[in-house]
Amino acid sequence: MFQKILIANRGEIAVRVIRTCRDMGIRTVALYDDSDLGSLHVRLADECVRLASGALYRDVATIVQIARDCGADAVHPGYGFLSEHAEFAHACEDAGITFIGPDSATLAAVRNKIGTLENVSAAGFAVPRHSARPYGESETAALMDAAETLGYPLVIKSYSGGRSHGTRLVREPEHLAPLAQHAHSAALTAFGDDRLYIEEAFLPGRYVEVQVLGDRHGALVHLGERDGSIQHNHRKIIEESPAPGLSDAQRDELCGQAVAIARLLGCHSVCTVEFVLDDQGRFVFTEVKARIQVEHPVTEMRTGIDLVREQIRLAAGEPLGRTQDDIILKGCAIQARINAEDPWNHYLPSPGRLRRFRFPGGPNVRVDTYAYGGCDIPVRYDPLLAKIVAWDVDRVACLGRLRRAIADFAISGVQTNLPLIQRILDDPDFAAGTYDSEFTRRQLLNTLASSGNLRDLAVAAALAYARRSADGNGALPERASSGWHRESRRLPQ
Amino acid sequence: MFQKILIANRGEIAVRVIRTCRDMGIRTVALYDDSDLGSLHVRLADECVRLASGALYRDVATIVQIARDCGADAVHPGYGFLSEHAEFAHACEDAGITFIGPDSATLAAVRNKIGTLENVSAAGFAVPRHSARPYGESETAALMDAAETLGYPLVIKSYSGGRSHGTRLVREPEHLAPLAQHAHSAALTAFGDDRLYIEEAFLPGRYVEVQVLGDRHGALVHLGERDGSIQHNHRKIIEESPAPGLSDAQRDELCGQAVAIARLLGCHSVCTVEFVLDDQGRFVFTEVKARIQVEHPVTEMRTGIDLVREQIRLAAGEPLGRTQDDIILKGCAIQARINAEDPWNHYLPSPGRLRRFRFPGGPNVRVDTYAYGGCDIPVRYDPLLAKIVAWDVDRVACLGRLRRAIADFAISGVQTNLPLIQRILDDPDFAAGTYDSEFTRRQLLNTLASSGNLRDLAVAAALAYARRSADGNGALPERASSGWHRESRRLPQ
Amino acid sequence: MNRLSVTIDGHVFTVEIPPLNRATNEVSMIVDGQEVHVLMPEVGGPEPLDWIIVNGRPYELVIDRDLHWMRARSGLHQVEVRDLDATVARPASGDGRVKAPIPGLITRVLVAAGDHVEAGQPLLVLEAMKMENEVRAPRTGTITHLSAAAGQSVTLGALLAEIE
Amino acid sequence: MNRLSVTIDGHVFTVEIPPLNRATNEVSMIVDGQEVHVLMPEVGGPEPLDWIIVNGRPYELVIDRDLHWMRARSGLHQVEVRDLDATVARPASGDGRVKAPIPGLITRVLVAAGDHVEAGQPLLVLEAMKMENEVRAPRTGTITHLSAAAGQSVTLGALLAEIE
Repeated sequence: MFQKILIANRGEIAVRVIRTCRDMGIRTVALYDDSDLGSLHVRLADECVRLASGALYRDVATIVQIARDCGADAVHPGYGFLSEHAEFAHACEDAGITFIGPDSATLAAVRNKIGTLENVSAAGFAVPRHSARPYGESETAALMDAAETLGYPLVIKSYSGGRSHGTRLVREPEHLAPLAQHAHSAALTAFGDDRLYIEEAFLPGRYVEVQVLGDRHGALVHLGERDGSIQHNHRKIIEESPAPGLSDAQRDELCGQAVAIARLLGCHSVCTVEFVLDDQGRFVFTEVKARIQVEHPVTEMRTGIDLVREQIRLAAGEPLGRTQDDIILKGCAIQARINAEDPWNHYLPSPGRLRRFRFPGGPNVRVDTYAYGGCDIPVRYDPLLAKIVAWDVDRVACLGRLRRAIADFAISGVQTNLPLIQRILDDPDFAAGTYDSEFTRRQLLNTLASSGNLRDLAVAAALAYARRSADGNGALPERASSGWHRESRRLPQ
Repeated sequence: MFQKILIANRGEIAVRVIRTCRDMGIRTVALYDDSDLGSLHVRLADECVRLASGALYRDVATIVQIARDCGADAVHPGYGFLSEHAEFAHACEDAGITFIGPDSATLAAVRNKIGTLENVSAAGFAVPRHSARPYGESETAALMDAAETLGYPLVIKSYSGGRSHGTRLVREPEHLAPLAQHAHSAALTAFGDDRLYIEEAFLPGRYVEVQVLGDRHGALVHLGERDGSIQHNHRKIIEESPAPGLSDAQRDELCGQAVAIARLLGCHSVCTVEFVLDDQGRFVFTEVKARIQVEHPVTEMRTGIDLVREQIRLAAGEPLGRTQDDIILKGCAIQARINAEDPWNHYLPSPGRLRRFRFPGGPNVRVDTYAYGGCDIPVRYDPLLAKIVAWDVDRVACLGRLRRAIADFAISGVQTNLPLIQRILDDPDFAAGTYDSEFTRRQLLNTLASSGNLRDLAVAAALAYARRSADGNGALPERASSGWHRESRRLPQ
Repeated sequence: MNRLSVTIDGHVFTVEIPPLNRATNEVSMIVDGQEVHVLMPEVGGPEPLDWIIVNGRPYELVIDRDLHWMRARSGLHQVEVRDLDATVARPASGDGRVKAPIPGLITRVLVAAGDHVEAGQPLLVLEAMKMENEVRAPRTGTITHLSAAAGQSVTLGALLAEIE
Repeated sequence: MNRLSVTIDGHVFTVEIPPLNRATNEVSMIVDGQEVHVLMPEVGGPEPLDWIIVNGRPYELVIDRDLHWMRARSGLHQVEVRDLDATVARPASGDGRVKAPIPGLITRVLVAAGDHVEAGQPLLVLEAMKMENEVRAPRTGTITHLSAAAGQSVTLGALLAEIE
């Protein structure tokens, strides 16, 4: 087993990985830049190294050099950043350091997203119709032509990098040009590659994915599916397992396809095979994510398997040591992503210093985060502040538990999307499990407060007003001081 | 199902119960006195009522009246306080309010501890030799005579109330009188009844107990055993399931005896049957705890069953709805009790204001607490601040995880026994699972720090010294200001 | 007693409240004619109003400093407080200054000084937390001042433009 | 440079440290002749020294205010710091005053003024957190002053007795 692992990431996933390393008795090395020195991953690691170059967590050469210098025998890339970066994996391999994930050749193959779609299609699985090649920012006309051929609605996706930054749904032709411009720019910011490709969109559809686990000796199992259809701007907000409403036959078909595709693509380690479920009940393969996912705790709660530990074990060459029959999928797990952002003000990010940060608790509630009371939420990185996951014997009980956990999560100092998540969880369609990818377009009502509660809140507001007046000169602070536009803070009905 | 439950308790167990009530959509009413108004149970409840009488959480008449006034249809007593108080259960029954636990007749029967021992013995189970009756503080001579007859070592136990306050182990005759005096006084403080009885002690022995679950219709199952042999002053510090080192045959025998005894005593709801395992491998029944236990999360982690939810369901008259075959005991769970006390200074309690209070996290780590950063730890109540529970597929992995979780739990502002727990978990006998009830008499070494770490800590100490000097007049604060005796703060080797 | 009109999610309440100071932690007030008893425990130092107990019902709260919203267990609520005894209305402070709503990097400026803009029209793009955020015009008018430039890092509240 | 002798769990280190002030958060020092680089990030306001990074190794710490122990991930460590440059040794402050180590209720007083007591002998019993705690004599001597009485509530640090 490894003696020391460098975690080439930050935020909650770096914390997550450090914890399992420590559970296993493996030493850890964290990276930081000046803006996230105060994050928990630095405090919890055995060693830490400052990143000073402009590319920071994306700087392949520097990070490989740090791994050499500190004597790490393996690197865990987390998600995002260099996690699916074939050249990084290759550089680690060259340096004699184990990259915890698939080998660089597999990464290079699945990074070619169009080639992957064609491979999978050739093997007889459904894939979305798609452009035959990617397009750079300067190729707008060619992109327009390809879109014309493909038809609408369609999805723009970044050619490099798996996370949502370059993804845009285009419902109407007139939106293509501006959305493509944004997507080019976002993909360049996130992945250093502005190229995009386009793909048939399925509306309404459901985003379902299957967790697979494979060793370097050919053994491969699945750990059930997850549903990630509740998204905003192509970022998942809620994920759950099992995907509600699937029949046993559908679930068997889905997981069987996933294992076959993973085998076809040579996936090992911890990978996810993603599908869209269209309104005809057909599973359409879209992508493989060859790394740990943000939503992996959902699967951990259902199976009792520590996916990061498996990933480390498998990277060390250990055999999977379990067959499909050993995997028991129990109960229901739902995860919500808590972002430091303001859903009522154009999802504006909300960096700043956390004041109160009190976790919900009780049985089968888990919180993953890099933050703690008093720490600074940096402006440079993505707004994912924490994940809350609840498990229970069935979906009704699990939803009750997650609702309570969300209501109990006390955060002040920065704005979060907790109130939005409350509204999603209280929506009748979400509760019934009959939602699809169009869910977040609807108006979400606040149904939690009774009129008696509203009266009590009026008392609180009056007191807050009176205390401010008692403190100062009787005037409210100038609105401009908070930096928000009052106009944009109107709450949706 | 109940609409509103009054929680007749405080601290972490009140929080625990409120959480499950909320998960189930049941409204909750919390109680508080002036010193624990800031505790989490008050913040999380739907309603709260101040206790003003001297008896506070033990005031039967006041609490029943509060339950009536707020329209509660059930009362959850937690552990300690009125949880095994037959008169309280009876008063609730009279008021038409469900007492969440066994009925008052069962409670009255098991509260008669000597009668219970005789019942169980008559049914053919091993029980410790014991005094035939309890003794009040004025009956010292009679107690001495009984002890002479019984022989040494022996255990003094309080006749009323189950928690450890009145319990004393007496190894030698000359210690009996002073220990009995302490025990009378502690029992009076804790339970309002100074009577004690004495019982044969088994040294070395192991304290093992079996969780049982029964409905009001005769169904009864066990949820496996727990080992609670690691104690200080008869308070458990570490609890785990399964009990290490038992053979399958022993485990079957233990759990079978527990179910038979629970049935014999008419236990329903959530109860625990306690045994001593003597050095001959014999299980000797000692007591039944007819309420939720501090260590119940250990069983919850292994079974996935929410014991508080079961308790509420069963109290509402619902059937158990599971047979012994439905109960799957998976992996290993270990709990540590974090107390606000100083193990290096005669276990002196450490009340005060919490500053930092950051939970450990990651998969399968759970923290139960009533505290949060900035809250006050009251001086009036017991020092249990938090419980940490870890689960994993086997004991080695679970211990690795718990060690890490304990090291990650950041608490400042009050003193805790976290460093003591670290030493216990690192002890080779604990790691091997070969400990017994004599474990805490040994010297525990600090084995965690390398000499490189000590050098770094010397740097930290130098800096702390220099910063103090830079701040003030160059002198250290006067030692007396902290209230500790330097002499008693010597660390054990 | 000070009389306030408090609107929560569109529901209007009239609150009569006695004079307060920081040390007050128990107070009786009148809401729509009914007496209400409030406890405001001080926990962990001089924080903003963080939780209160109203007639025995505890509420943990996050209240924004402009008093336009509050978060409770029941979610986010829209708030408006008006002093019924104030003889002079507070001046509407909705001026045309556009300030940086978050610290970040200006990646694009979409308007120039002298341009006419409509309320809600994007003025510039600010990158923060790996997302591009459009800063929009708070009102319709003419850009009289523009101090933002692409490539510039700005701090929270920095003046970016003015519209008149 | 100030020279300190620091003992951690019986291991002695000599530390040379430059002058500091509150604003210092990066410093080089010499430990047993070797240079060590230290970072002291300030997090969440002016807290006591809460974590430091020594040559790239981070430590979260709780350090008692008398500097007699510290808690790190590795557990509790005994600490002693001595200023090697100080010309006058700090007076041993081990006087015979017995103060309340915790707030609580005095349930029993076991000695009387004028009694001779041995170091470590129980003087009185203080009830707190549902436990009875014995307060013991810090030194051998005679009780010259006794202000504690059974039934009395005492605050942290209250003078209970003096031994000479």
